[in-house]
Amino acid sequence: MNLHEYQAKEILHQHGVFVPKGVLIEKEEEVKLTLEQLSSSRVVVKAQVHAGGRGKAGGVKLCEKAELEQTVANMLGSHLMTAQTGHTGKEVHKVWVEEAVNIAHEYYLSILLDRSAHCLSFMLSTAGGMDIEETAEHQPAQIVTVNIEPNAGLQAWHMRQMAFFLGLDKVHHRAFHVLIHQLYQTFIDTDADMLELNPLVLTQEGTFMALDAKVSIDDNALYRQKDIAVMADLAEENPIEVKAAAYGLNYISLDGDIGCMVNGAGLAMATMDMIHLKGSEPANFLDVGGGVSEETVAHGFRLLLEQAHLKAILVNIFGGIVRCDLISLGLIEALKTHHLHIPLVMRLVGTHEEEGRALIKQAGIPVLWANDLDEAASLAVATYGEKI
Amino acid sequence: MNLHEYQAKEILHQHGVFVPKGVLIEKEEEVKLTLEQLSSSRVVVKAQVHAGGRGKAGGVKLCEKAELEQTVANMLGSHLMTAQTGHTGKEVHKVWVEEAVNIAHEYYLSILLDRSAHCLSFMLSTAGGMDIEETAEHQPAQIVTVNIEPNAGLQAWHMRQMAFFLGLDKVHHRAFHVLIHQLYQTFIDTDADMLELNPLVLTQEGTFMALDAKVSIDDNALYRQKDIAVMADLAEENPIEVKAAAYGLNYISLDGDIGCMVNGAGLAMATMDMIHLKGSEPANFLDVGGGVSEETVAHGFRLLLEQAHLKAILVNIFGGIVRCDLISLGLIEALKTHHLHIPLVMRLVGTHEEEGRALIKQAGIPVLWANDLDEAASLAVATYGEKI
Amino acid sequence: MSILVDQNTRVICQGLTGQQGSFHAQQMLAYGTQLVGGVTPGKGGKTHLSLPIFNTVQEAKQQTQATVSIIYVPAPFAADAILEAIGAGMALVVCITEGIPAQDMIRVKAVLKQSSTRLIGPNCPGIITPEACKIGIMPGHIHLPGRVGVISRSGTLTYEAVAQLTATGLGQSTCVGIGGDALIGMDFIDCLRLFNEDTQTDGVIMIGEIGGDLEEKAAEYIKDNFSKPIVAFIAGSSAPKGKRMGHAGAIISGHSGTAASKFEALEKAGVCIEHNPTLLGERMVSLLKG
Amino acid sequence: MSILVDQNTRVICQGLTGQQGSFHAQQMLAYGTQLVGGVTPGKGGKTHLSLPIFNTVQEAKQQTQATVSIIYVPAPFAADAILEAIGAGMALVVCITEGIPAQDMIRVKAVLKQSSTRLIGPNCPGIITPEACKIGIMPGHIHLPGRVGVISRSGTLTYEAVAQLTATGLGQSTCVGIGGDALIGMDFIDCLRLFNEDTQTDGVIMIGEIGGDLEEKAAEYIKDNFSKPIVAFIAGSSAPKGKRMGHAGAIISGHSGTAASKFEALEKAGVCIEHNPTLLGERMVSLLKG
Repeated sequence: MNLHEYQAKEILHQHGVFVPKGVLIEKEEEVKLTLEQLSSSRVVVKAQVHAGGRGKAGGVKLCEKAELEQTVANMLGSHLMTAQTGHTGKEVHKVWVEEAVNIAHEYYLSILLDRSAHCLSFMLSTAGGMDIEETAEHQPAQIVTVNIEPNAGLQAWHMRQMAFFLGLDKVHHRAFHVLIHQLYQTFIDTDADMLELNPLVLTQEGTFMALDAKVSIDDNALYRQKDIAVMADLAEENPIEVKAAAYGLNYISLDGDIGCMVNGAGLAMATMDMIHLKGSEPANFLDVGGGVSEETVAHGFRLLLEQAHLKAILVNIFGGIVRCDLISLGLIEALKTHHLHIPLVMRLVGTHEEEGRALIKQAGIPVLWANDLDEAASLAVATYGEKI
Repeated sequence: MNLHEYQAKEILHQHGVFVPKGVLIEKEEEVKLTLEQLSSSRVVVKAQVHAGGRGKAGGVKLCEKAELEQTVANMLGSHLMTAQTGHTGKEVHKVWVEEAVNIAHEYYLSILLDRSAHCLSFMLSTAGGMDIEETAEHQPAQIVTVNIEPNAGLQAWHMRQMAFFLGLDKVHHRAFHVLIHQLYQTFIDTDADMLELNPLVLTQEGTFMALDAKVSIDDNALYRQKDIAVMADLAEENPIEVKAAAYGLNYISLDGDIGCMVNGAGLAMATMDMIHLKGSEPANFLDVGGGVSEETVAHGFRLLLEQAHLKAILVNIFGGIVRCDLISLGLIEALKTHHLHIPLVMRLVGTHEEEGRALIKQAGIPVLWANDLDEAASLAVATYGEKI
Repeated sequence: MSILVDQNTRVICQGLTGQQGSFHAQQMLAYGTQLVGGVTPGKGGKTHLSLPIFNTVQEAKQQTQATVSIIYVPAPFAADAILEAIGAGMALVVCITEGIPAQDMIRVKAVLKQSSTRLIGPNCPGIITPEACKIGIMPGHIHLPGRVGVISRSGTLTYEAVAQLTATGLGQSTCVGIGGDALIGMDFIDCLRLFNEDTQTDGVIMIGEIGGDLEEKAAEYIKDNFSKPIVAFIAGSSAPKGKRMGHAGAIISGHSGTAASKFEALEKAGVCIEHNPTLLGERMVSLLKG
Repeated sequence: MSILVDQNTRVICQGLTGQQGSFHAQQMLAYGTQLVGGVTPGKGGKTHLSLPIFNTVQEAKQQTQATVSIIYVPAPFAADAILEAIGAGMALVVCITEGIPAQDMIRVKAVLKQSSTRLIGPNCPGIITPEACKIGIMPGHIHLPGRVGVISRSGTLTYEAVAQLTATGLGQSTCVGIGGDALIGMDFIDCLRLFNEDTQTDGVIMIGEIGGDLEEKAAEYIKDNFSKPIVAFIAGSSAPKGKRMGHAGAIISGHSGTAASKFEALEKAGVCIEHNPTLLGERMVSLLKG
């Protein structure tokens, strides 16, 4: 689960990390109040959207206080287009206004879960404010990674390793150690799976400060992170995905136009891959999961049928725990309220396969049957766009 | 460093562990005030001395409140003789008076540093109040040990393992888990190397309570346990050992009457062993250490010379970092104020050996020279008791 | 022969009395697995599905001489259940549970590395040696005893490969679902080592997916150490960056963990890669013929 | 041949610029040890005793190609120094420091077990291969190149044994002081394994002391695995129960850790035990003659 910058900064602040003083604005009228709360002469206005590359896209503006009203007015309600948002962009519903700080040095710092080393890993770079992937490609010597063995946790030497790498002056070592401790504790306490400060700055006054902050939380741990779970900003999520999640479906929107319904994440990906291999593109990833009910399946079908741009639907079920007849019943249920206007290809094998097919034939649904995934994908691509 | 029961209970209480309400009494006059503070009709009076087997020796008395004054009067100033105190016993300077509790079950619980498994280890027994070594010998099935891997720390399953072993009723599991957590945290937070509750009781009201508590702290960690370090009760320690420690000497009093001064703990033990092998017994262990000064050596000699019961002194120095001449100078210094009235055997080899011998000969000190440890021990035992 | 489990393997189940545990335990018993007891704290002394229930894994192990434990415990308690099984010295632990927090698994891995226990999963279908021992949630009837090993990060996609191997008559020696999480127990290399030494296994089907570098590491291992034919498929060629595709571990982070890089690494290591997941069985047939 | 260190061993020193570090580094250099650098955080770039100083062990290792680090860092910071050396991948770490808190050492041991680093100490005199490499605080001049290995928990008592071996002309292959703390790195078994394979070592003198069960475990190992003659002495036969005899690890707890039980275990394992520590050299002479 991704957090907004202002939420991440609030959490960091609670853990003692210094962040610039700021105010969240959702309506233009709130600007006046903001001016009183911030004491610097210049302020930074930052669009609160879940998308990287915000700065380049115009989502971060430095301005004089006098210009704040206009700057906020321009940003609120605008659509930010970054490499990650696609053509439609993301509408800005909230902006974060914070005091500008006097930067002496900029650094990059992140904490990640290292899957390969099975531990937390700090990554730091002297190229603050730069995209870390670019730094890694062009200036790898500017990056250091320090793994924190879970057996002993964060130690003083880890922090020295980082401090000396960044070339910090000795007078700043103590403050840096405190910061690293706080960030590590934040990561652990919040069940984060990513924490990135880009840039982390050393101010001219000698304080380390998180100038930008990105935090994402391990979805599997949200059950024990209730304070954070409620911070989820559904307005930032894809509305179909939000709806699907509410039904207990694992759904991800993609750019293509062949809708998919599959059981199992691996099989769902393989189904997408096959559609791609046959020359078309999937509209979504949809794993109905193992413990699915007839009603949930019906919801899944409705979600697909409500998307006008779809040109075909491919159902690929390898029934194990999931019974094929249950999938059929879900489809029949969905078609009570929704119209099937595009080709529907079904591959239905495994537990209660016969019953599943019989139910659909009985209901007179014009399904295109396939014996295996290859055939199913071929059929879907071949009938693509036909009206039925 | 050993803590008194009342100190251990105070620390446990700070960590949330339930302990009976109690008051420390150092003077008989304080009994009146105590009566007001304790609400139970019966109280327990416990001598606060550093010695095991206190109960058997009469150091723990249950009495009615009406009898408290007399019980305290009898105990304060008395000498407790247990298996660990030797013939002289230990004088009781303080007693701890606490409310008697209604015991439903008694258990044994301790946490130790397991040297072999390199981790903390819980030991529990259903035979509460019994000496654990006896239980281990006669009823080993009543004991369980649970090692806590440092990689993951205390886990729920460790606590279940203990709770089911003790046969706890399910309604008490939660309280037990809380207790175990608190004890574990106490052990970690205080750098303890031993924590023993014998007995740990479950009261009739359903509360787990530390009825007795013994805690000892890792001496090496006292530098970071300043709050605890000041709890040291020097009156409980052997006065010669206290004096030696103040001089930076590692000294332990033993039952024999040949005084020893050696450099290195292993060599000091070996010297004791050789005295024993030759048919006599050492009066002490004394390691002067590697960074010793002339003044410290002099203090060491004075400590030995002040003990009237000594029958001989054996000095065994294998000079490496420690220079032999420094030992000689220390001896000369000591003899300026103290009289050498018993045989002094010296084995002095290694760095500046010649200078060391010369100094002593020059000073005219009647030293019996030995070439090796075997000869030194033989000489000491042979001349034992001679007046010089 | 087979790897890890056979008809003599004695198994206990942590979470036997739960709904999931009960259902799959019945399936395992019906398949012939020697499931000999269950662990549910607080229900020790009772029986369930005619099996004795114990309060702790240690007790269950002592009383039943089981060497394997399968875990159907809800995610918040699953890491603790794995640690308990490791602490009791089980030789093999199979954890089906999905949704264990990553930081819990970091602890589990740290303890696991210092133990002699093997862990399969979590978030996996389990392990099966056809007609000998099924420890997991896979549909038993699609399997056929045979001479091809299967290692997979995905559940249903494994069944897909298994069905093909059964249809072609090759069958399976042992199938291991290593799980879809970012932090798992046994990985491809651990399983390949065992298949390399298993005289009943002639070839291996390997099913990877996007995310992490297990497949790339396996390729390194295969290049120098593995002597039998492998057919490999990687799911997620068409998946976008930065999106978690169902499995906690199936995510392309930045430039790393793409299907393309995994296919490439495996191909370089001499593995027969296949982009069409319906052809895995056929490819294995031709490899073994050649 | 020798074990662990020889004339080609490159050594760095953590805490070189401290008083202890400086003094013993000079002694080591005088003995001919290839001490090639030091680590003192914040003094990187300077030199001391004509040696380059680095801020971190990693940097020192990269710049000097050292494989061994010796640590003279005060107790409150010593565990961290050991962990840094392990993290940098040093092959061998020798920690002289006395007084490291036990809970710090528990952490060190947990990390150590998952690394390929070997640790000698803490609270030990170090390791020496006579006339080749001295890494520690032992007086170098008492040693003589030869064919007997020495392993000891005690410092000065080792010198006692060394002097006897030198006097008898047997000399020493390598002497390892494993340290007097309760939690140490390499133990008797780890050293015996190496001596067993060292063609220059004909026999071993083993010096134990009260406390713990390292000697008993060594006896178990020796019984089945060690083929060369061993003479063993255990210090503390006359020590009382429950008193710490100088070393943090030298304490008899309850009935365990007595000198008697250690002597007994070693004797049962076929070791030549000797109660008189002045006779260790002579006993070795007669064993090697026989």
